[in-house]
Amino acid sequence: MVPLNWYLMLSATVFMIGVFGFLTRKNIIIMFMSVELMLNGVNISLVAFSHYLQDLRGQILVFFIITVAAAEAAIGLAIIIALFRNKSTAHVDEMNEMKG
Amino acid sequence: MLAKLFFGYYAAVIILLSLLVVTRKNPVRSVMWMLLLFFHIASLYLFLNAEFIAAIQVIVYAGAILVLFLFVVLLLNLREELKVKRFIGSWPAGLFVSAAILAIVINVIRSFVLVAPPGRYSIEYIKEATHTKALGTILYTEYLFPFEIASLVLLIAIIGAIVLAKRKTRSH
Amino acid sequence: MPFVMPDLRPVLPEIVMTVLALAILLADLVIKRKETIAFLSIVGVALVTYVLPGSMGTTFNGMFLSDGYSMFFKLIFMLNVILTVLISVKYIVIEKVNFGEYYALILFSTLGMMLMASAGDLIVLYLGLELMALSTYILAGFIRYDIKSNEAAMKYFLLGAFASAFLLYGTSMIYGLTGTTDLKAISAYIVANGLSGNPVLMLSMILFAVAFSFKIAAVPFHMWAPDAYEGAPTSITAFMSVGPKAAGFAVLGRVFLIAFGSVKLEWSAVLVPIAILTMGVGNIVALSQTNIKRMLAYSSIAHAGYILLGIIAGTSDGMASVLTYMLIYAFMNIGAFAVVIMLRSEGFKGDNITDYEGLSKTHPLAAALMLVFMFSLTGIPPTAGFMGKFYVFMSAINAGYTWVVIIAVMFSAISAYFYLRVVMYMYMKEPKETVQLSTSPAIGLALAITVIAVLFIGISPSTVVNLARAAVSGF
Amino acid sequence: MNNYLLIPFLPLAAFLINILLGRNFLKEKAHWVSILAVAGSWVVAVMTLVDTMAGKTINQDLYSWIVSGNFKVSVGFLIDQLTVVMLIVVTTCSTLIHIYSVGYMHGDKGYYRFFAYLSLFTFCMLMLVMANNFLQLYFGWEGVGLCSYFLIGYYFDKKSASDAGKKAFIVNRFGDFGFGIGIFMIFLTFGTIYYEPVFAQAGGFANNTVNFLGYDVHLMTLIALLLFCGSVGKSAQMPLHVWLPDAMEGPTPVSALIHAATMVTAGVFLVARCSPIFSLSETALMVVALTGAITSLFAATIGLVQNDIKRIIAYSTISQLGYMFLACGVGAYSAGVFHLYTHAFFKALLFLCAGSVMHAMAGELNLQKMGGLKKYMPVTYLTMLLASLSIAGVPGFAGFFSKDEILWLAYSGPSPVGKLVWAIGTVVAFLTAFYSFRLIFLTFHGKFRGTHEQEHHLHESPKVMTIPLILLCVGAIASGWVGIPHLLGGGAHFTEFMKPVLGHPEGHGTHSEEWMVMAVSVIAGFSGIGLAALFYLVRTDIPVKLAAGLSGVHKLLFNKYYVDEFYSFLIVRPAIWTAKNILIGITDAKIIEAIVNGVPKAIGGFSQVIRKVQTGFLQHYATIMATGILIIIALMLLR
Repeated sequence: MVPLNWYLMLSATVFMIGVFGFLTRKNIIIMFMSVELMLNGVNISLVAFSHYLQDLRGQILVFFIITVAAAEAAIGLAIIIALFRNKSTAHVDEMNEMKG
Repeated sequence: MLAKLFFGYYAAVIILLSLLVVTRKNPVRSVMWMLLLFFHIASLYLFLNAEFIAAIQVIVYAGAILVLFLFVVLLLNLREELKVKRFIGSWPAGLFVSAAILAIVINVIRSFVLVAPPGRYSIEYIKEATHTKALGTILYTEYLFPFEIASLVLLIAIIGAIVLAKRKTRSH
Repeated sequence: MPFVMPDLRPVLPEIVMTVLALAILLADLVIKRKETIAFLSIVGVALVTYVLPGSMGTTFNGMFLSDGYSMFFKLIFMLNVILTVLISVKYIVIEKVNFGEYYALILFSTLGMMLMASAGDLIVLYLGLELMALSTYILAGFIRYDIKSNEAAMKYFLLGAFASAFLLYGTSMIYGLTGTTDLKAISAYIVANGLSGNPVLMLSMILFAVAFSFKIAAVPFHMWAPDAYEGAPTSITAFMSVGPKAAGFAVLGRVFLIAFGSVKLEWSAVLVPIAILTMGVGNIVALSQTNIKRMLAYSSIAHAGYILLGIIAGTSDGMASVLTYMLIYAFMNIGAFAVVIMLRSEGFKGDNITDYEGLSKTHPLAAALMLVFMFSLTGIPPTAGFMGKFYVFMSAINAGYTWVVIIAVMFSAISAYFYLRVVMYMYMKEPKETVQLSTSPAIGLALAITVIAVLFIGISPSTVVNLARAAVSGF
Repeated sequence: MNNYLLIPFLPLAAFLINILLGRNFLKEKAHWVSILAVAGSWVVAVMTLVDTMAGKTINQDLYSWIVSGNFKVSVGFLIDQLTVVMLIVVTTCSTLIHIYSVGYMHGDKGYYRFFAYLSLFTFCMLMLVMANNFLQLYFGWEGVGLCSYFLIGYYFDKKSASDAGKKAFIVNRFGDFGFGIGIFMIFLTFGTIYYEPVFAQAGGFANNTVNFLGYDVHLMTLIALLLFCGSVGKSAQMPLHVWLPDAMEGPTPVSALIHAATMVTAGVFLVARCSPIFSLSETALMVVALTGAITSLFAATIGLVQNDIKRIIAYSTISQLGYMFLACGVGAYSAGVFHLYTHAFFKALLFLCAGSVMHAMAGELNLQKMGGLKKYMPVTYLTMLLASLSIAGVPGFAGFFSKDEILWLAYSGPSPVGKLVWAIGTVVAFLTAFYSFRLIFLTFHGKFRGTHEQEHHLHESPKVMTIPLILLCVGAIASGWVGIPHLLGGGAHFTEFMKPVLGHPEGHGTHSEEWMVMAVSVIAGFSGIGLAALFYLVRTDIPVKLAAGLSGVHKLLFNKYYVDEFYSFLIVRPAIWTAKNILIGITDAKIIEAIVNGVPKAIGGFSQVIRKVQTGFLQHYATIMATGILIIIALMLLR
């Protein structure tokens, strides 16, 4: 039996790789993918907890997270398209109309 | 032991693929690596007796969300994309912060011990009732309410995508 | 497991709200005059408010709690919707985004807030939060031909998604630790098993604090706020600065006082520095702003800092003061934004502070209203803003946080400079160019409601305070 | 009880109506609203007086504003003998001055605004005297100050007027600062800010001390002196008296109402109201008595040589206020309040007469350019003469009775400085008579010394102005008759009436001593009048020679002991220098602008630095968020 902690550490690692991607990448789409990575990290830990706790609540939450992630993707990408139309770039460092 | 070996393989590949996703210059490649990553994660879910979750991981994540990503990525000018730097100037700060948080979090969860008593959905129970049925039953009874909210979230997504991305303006 | 029909009475307001929002979506297809839709949504919201008092109770296995606490917050949300719709009617025509979806999204977002306020379970909380947030992201980017609006939506969206990932991580940790997502069960479990020093619990608590701090725009998780507030349509800025913030406080209060009630010492150690930083950064950076929407964004950050003191106090008096403050803040802030919106006219942005020069000469009534709202935001008696601060500070002092209150008062003194600068521009400078006001009966009504409320609560706070105290009594 | 509510709220309603509708609708008819309101207040006040004389006093909270734990702020009324006297004084003077203003302010462009402010002032003053707690008192106190500021600067396009308004405002801040701390000390000591429990408990703290900067200070002395700070500012006592003469820049009815009859007496009212606290501290009382005595002497000497008709009366006001404090300081609170009450009538009358003269002289204020006006304006002359007789303490007039009571109680009372202040008071009585009649003689007698044009213009004021004069004149003569001492066969009703609130001070002296004191003050008064007559009617060359012979003294007096210059040297100029050289941006003349612009510049630099963090760059935002998380996690989990 694989210890629960292994799963948790894997989950934390995936999550933090997502954080790293979010903090460092220029391309908005990749940033967004990093967020998905973070969510996947959370999902891993939730499914693992769910399994070890013998409780389905965690998996229910994962189900909802995936649903929300789909909705988020639709909206996020729509925002990116709207932005792309006005300013043909997907680089965040070129988007600082507002600051200070 | 075998389980640990399998876990070791999946963990290594998942981490590797995650790193590839966030470090590739070409977004199309990132998406592709991500696809592979999702399949691996789905397999990991199978290990954890979560067949249904594994299925929707593949269907929704890989089948729907990533395709959506791919569409948007293809809108970009890839040639241009390959010329610019992939990271922002202050990427070491990002690396440091995420690594530091990771170190602390791992330090915390390394000693995590499960204290909560086990629930009634034991592996045997799920095996007997099948995972999808067990999950579906509580989803439509106990978790009916969040399920309804989730439907609204999806509705919002449709409205949002239309409002933000449709081309013609229809002002009065 | 046999299916038992859950008691739907407590969720009646939410059901009515959902039906209303869907009806608005459909009505949008047949009704060409969008003012009618605005009117319909106000009537609908009035209906929701009407069914609100009868909805006391708990349902869906404790996932949904309709108590005095949630009801008071829902009252604030209803008020927020009504006032936002009133100030939007003319404005979205000027911005050329006069679509029916606008109102539907406002209603959906409010539905999300209502679910948050009533959430007794972390899953419901998360879904409500996402429902609210996703609708708000769309609304922030609603002027899709405007680059600033796009940018606001993008920043708000990405950072919001980032923050909610942390919320989920916290949720997963607390779930793994306690095996449940029910707030009361979590609390009971922590107490029963003596987990209060557990590092995983701490980690989870910190991640919740971070995610909620993001929603209420507390420093250092506030960075999205100034940009999102500046770029979003002004009416939505007004909406965002009250609704999601109030909802954030609702869940902050509920989660921290119920689920994490036993580790109050630890979370107050996290929240006190956040509160101080929030007040400091909000008030100090607001000083050097030239755009009034941005200034109000920083002001909104600062106010979140004051309100946090009520949560930190952790007493029922503190919670009552949070409710009071939030209600007062809804009135005074939307009132101020209503004046800001009036200055926007065809071909004139009107969001620069210098646009207010000499307003008292050209539009004395608008200037006088702005004066009242600025005084109230500063916290000068006898306006409502003073009362809000008074009760929050008092509850913090009673809970032993006198030194934090001293700092808060100091920062609040600094805030006078940027609020009164607007007043000074209006009353002591000569008008440079004639500013056209885009008035309408709707915005007039919104201004009348807000100014009367600000003055009334300032002179007679006991009604509101007693209501808030009654609301938290069963908390 | 509900009737009493009308007293302050009628003027408030009038203020609101005028400020909202005055500009566009009421215009020239704005006065009706205010006059009817204040007259209504007067009627209710008289009814209240009748009730109170029947022994009915009220102490009741009307409306709780803030209740938080044991801290409570409310609007409540305490109506007792002291309040009622103040109510009568305020509403009577206010009503008559409102009516007078109709004529005086006729045709002014801010007509409605003037009446709105007058009503607001009346409201605040009434709230002040009717309060049953210190915070409401403070509210009224600041309210009247604010109205005074508005009304002094009423002619705001005139620089001297707006400067005077500002000066009054700033000088009063010094006093109010102490007053505010005093109220805070009361809250700390007694745990409440309500008069009744505070005064009831005060005796229990009579021997308490607090450690202040390493010294043990008698607690009640400290509180009393802090409260007295407020009085000193508001009632223009030394050394904060400098604002009152300048306040004469305001319209004359304002001077009469605010700066003579009502607002400036709030300080005396405060001391009388807090008599249970003051009585516990001999030191505080001595300070009050000496401040009063010195101020009255000091102001009277300045009054001797001034030429500005309104300023003379202003100094006379300061001097008479000093008299009232002198009375309070020797424990004769009721005598002080009695003088407050009689003074209100004759001083308001003097100001209104001066206003009438100015009206005839087209705004001329200089005595040296007047003369012989009595044949042109007989009503004004007669009423002003009677008022002057009253202030000079001629027997039978109101001023005689109140002044005599003060002097007798000072002489015979238990105060250690009683004899001294009595002597000063007597000298002041002489000086008062002298300068009052100097003013009468120079204005109304002799030959006209102004320009031909002015002479042509001379006329009696319209009825709407003279009738208030006549009514006030009745007060100036008869108001003292309620307090005729036993010695003269009277009943001393006033003191009896005030006994429940202010106690009954007993002079310890024989009848012959009492006769002596009275005779001395009468002689002082008459010799003052006589000397003035000699100087300014018979031998008009004497004052000129005297001024030349004693040029040093004359110059000193004429320049008001150089107090303004002293302050200018000591405070104002260093302050301005600091502002100019150190705090760039506060040099701007407008206070608010200076505050609004100046301080942000100090914090502004800091603000600009923090602002840079908000780069507009998404990843920076995220990195800051993540860093925040890291710091919190590290601090909480790495222990």
